[in-house]
Amino acid sequence: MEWLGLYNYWVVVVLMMVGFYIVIAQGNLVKKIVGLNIFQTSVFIFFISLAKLDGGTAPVYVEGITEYSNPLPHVLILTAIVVGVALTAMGLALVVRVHELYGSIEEDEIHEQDGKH
Amino acid sequence: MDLLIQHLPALQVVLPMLAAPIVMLMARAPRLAWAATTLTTWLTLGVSILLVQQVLLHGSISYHMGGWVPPVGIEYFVDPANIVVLLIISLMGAISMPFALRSVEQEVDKAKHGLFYAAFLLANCGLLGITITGDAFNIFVFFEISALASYALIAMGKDRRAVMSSYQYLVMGTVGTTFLLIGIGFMYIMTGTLNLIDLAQRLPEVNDTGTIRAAFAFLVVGISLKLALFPLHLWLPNAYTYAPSMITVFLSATATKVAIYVLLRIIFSVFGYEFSFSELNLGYVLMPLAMLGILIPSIVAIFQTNIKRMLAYSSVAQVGYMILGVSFASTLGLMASVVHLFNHAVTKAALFMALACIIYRVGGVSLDRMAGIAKQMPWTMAAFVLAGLSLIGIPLTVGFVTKWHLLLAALEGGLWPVAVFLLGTSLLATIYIWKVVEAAYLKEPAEGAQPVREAPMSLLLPTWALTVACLYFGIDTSLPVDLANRAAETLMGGYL
Amino acid sequence: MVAIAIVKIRNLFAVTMLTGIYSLLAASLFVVMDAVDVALTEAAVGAGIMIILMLGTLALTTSKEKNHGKGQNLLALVVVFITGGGLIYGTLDMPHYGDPEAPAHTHLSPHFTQESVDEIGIPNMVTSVLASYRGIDTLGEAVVIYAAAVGVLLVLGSGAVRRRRKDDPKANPKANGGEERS
Amino acid sequence: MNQVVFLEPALAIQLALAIPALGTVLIALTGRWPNLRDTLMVATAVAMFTMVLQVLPEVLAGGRPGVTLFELFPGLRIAFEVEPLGMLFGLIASGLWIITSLYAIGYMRGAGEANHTRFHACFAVALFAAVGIAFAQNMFTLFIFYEILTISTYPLVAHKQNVAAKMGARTYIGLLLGTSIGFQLVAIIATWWMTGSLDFTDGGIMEGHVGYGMGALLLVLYMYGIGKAALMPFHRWLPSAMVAPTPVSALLHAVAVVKAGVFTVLKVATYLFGLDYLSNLWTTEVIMYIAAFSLLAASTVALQKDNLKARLAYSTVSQLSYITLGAMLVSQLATIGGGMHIAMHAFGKITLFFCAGAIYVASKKTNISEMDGIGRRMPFTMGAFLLGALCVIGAPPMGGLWSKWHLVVGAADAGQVLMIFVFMISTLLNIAYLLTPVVRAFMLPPTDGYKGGIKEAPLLCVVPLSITALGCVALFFIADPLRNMLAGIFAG
Amino acid sequence: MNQYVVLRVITKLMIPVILLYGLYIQFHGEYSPGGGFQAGIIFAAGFVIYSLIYGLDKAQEAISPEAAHILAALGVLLYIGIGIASFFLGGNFLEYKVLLPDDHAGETFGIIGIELGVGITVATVALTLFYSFAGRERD
Repeated sequence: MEWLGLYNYWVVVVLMMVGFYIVIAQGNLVKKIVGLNIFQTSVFIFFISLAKLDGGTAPVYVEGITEYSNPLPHVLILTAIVVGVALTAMGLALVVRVHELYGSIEEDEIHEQDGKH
Repeated sequence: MDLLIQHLPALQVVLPMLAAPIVMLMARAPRLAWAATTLTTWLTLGVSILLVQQVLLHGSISYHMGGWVPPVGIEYFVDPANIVVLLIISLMGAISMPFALRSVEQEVDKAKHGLFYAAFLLANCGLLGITITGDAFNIFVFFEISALASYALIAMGKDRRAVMSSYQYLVMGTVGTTFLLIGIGFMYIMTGTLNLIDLAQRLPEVNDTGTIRAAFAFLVVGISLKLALFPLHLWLPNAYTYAPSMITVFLSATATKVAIYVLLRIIFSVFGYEFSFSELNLGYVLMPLAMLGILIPSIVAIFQTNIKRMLAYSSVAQVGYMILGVSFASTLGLMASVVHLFNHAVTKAALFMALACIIYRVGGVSLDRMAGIAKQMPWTMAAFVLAGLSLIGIPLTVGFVTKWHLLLAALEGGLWPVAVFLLGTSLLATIYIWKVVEAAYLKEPAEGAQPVREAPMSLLLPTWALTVACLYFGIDTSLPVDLANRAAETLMGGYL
Repeated sequence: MVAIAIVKIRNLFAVTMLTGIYSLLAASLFVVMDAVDVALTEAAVGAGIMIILMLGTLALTTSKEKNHGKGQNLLALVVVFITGGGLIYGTLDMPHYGDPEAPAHTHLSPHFTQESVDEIGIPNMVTSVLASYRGIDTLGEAVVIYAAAVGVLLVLGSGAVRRRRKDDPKANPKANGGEERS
Repeated sequence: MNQVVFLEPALAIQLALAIPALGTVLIALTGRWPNLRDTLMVATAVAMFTMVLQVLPEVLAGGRPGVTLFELFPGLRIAFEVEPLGMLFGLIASGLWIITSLYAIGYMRGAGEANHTRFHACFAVALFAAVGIAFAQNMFTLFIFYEILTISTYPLVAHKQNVAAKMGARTYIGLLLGTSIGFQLVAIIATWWMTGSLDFTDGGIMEGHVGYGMGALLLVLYMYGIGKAALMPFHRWLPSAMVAPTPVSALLHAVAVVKAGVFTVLKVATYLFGLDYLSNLWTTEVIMYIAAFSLLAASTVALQKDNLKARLAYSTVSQLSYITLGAMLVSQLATIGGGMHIAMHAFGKITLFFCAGAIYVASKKTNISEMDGIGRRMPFTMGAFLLGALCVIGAPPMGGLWSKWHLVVGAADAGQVLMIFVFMISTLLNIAYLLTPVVRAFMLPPTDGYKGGIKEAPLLCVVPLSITALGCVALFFIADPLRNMLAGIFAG
Repeated sequence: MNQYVVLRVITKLMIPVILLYGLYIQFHGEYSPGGGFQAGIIFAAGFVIYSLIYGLDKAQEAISPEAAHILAALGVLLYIGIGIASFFLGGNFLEYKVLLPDDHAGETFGIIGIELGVGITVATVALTLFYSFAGRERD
């Protein structure tokens, strides 16, 4: 069965969809950030599964082993995780400010307070 | 000097990056922070100008980061296409700094100036990095640097809605960059490389696969979110409206422009004209979106009473013009888009600066508060009117140069209705600009309104510098048109 | 799975904890897939920093999500399914999981796995790629995290305890910046 | 003649444009000293007219002096070249400005209007634009000055800043900008795209580049794009503009702006399309009928207007259609007649507007029904009104006779017998609506029981209108040189 | 939390271990998994635990917010500084080879240097973030 080899990716896709759904559909500002997190983490898993090589090992040089998993995606994801944290921190900081200014972290309530805009 | 010339591409990004932490440490001395930031932005502009010179003299420059030969290492790549964008960014950074002094002092808490300018430099550095890098993943990283800094800067607006709009921008922007990341991942698995030039060479072998098509789709959607292509523009009006004046000036002139540049690079250089337009018919998708994106935001703009918001919607419409040029899929159309990058940056920055002058004196720019303002601030309003004419596209302004080329491109493609549509929509711009003119010149100030004075020189001079640029480059068109022409030819030619 | 539970649960503390668990699960997946460095990072970040920040946020805001109408979620579902469909479509033509013939493993990867030890002289290839081949990426990473600090400082202030106790709370610098409304 | 010529034509052209531009700045700067400002304005007008005169001898001699300022894109220039039609328009616009500026000083002070400085500055810009249009070497240059003219006259129309003025000004700028960008610019760009040129060339530039079908479309776009020619149904702006102070209506909406419109029509017809090419387009005849309809319809409407300025405005709409019609007859004689009518109508109509303004200043009356017997207290004004009316009607010994004569002969020449009748009927209508005020003013007893003696408007109002009224008569006698000069259009 | 003596004692014992582990990860990154980023986080985690148990003010006495800001900036500057140093030694930006006469030594030196920069930045930034969130009172 040819598509069996793709199964791994599809699980990740489902995870991404769940995360993305939270971002779009949820009105709670914290949950949105959580959703973004899940969305991004799933993308990371996806990248890492790209790097896996059958028969390869972790990319740390050991005498005698020639097959390693691809280190490049690992590096990218390291960077991307950091970026993710940075964004989360920033997002949460904004949520805190929003709560201070509006007394709520529900999107619809905030829009109500601001009128039409 | 040789050392300097040799490392120009690295310096372009590193200068503001280096200055940001230093400026941040000047928290106790706001004026000093400002001075250091100004110096940095002007030096950055100097680097850009030298780069333009180098590219025009010697052709494209490839700079190998860490000394590693691409595609193993990361490459910085300067060619006629991105040099225009680099110039726009550093120019706008440089010109908005003298302006910032008074404006930021009024709008932002003094204790935060060091941080504020550090964030500004980071935004600047991020945008320059996106433009200059030749590596797909590096684009993502710099996107996030500039994005993080802009979120913080926007949240500094006085209105509490600034924070909320910053949050919305953060969510939408992050979704955008994550899409970008997915696209990059798809490209990577099919080609094994991240270097843009290398990608361009290796993609044709695999471009009949669904993966690459999906990659293309994700890249385009992700970037469209960043560049506020209709209907993905929802974050932009709020963000521009509530951000501090100086940040609105800078972002409106640069942020979306850079995203458009990335889109152009991906469509034309990486995937190539053939794939994008012949196989995937991107033009058929972009053109209606662009036209709707011109029409609807223009109409919405007419009904705004907050002028800053009105201009923000107008920015969405202007993005539509740029994308429309791309959708023609011709050198002429592309050239019109590139020249509009420059023209719109100058025009919109001038407009937002004029508004910032009014905000500085009056405190707000709702239509009511602007009633009769022309008598009190004649120079500011004169600049607003002239830049407004440029936005409409009246001849002898830069706006006309764009419109002219867009029209020619439409006619070249045999698209008569589009040509008529283009002219029709400039009438919409006339309506909303004219609403302001009427209020400012013909209405009497509201009862009890405090009379105000003309804006201070430090605000007025940069405003007028840009206004004069609107007119000068509308008459002596050779410089922007020439640069845009080279850029368009380079992009059409792909990387090969 | 954990992720789906997050959608449903309204107590945000629980959500936070589940997010942490999700991160740890992801980290263990990374180990399975040979990405030890990444796993270490994800564990430190997801289960560490992220949780602390979220708890901090919840402490400052509210931990209960409010009930609200569920009418508008259809559009969201459509968008999500289109995106998901695009992703699945994209994966159809992909090389299979672990396939050693995939271009990703034949083009640049061999350079990193075979020659980096000679060129750089250290055994951890991830570090070599990270710090040397893609040094500017990592510089960017450092700047991103630094930008986050700048941003959070701008938005929330430094949180210095001593200064706040000395000053009148109204004159506290962190409280300024956003509150005077126009 | 040669004694007054002391400058190279090329330099004179540049100065003719630079002087009003400089004048604008000076007027704006000297706003605080009204007398100095007004003196400067008159001086500017005189200096400008002198410059325009410098160009005249060479044009009379058959030359076409020109100068290129700069090139926007390859082939697209901001350039000037003076040919007979432009010479005529330039002379009229700048010459009448001197008189109008005197009148404006009297009117603005007499009627107690505000914002004099803005008024006079915008006026100077408008004149700058008018001369730019007159001297334009190509359609692009013309278009730019056309737009400057629109925008600079907007504040003049909205001058009173009340609701009526603002609404009128909105209609004004909306229609003029809308048609010029929506139609004219499309046509210009299409022309550029197909012919690669926008230069005004003898015999036109279309032949051989543009098919007749496309040409027919372009003609419609141009004719409606030139909104200032007030072809129905885009004539609404002209009556709207009547909310402006009278000097504006007099110079701009009887001379500079509307004449810029029909001047552009003539230019486009002769130098872009070319008469031969035009005769092959089926829409030429359509436009001709539309012009004929506008002509009659506007006259009929004018007949029903009680407000004097509104009546004159509709009369202007009708008279402009004479010229458009002349261009569409595709005959050299009719084209020359159209050109002459620019001059004749300018003098006639400016006189009429001056009179209307003088009546307003002296008695605050605006409606014809209130003007019974007014001739007795304002004999000079109403006498001038009579002369102006006769000129517009085309009765001897007024200049208007000659232009109508050429138009009618041109119609005969083109074989359009129906059009001869149109001219005839409209002349009757002219008489009906222009002579009734005169008759009521002189023949009927005053309704407001006024018994006193002569109470004219200020001298600065009366003198100018007398001058222009005499000009109407003078034109009858100097029509021949004028005709000869215009014949130069087809000599090149 | 003064009453939890057990916690306090254990924390006191744990913190040096955590910091040491952080240092190990920092400087052993070339041979085994880990590096500046992970080390920075772990290092910061030590302080976070300290402040959770002993209070924010005590932690800020150890490393004040200002000091954290300065260190964060210095970390980035160290990284960029190494990049720029390679300009003057004839290499491109971030070309570590040129830093020392021997290629491998230069590379290793450069990598250790920048990892240190990253480590400092990440640790102090994480701390800054924590201070910012924790130092805010709920209102």
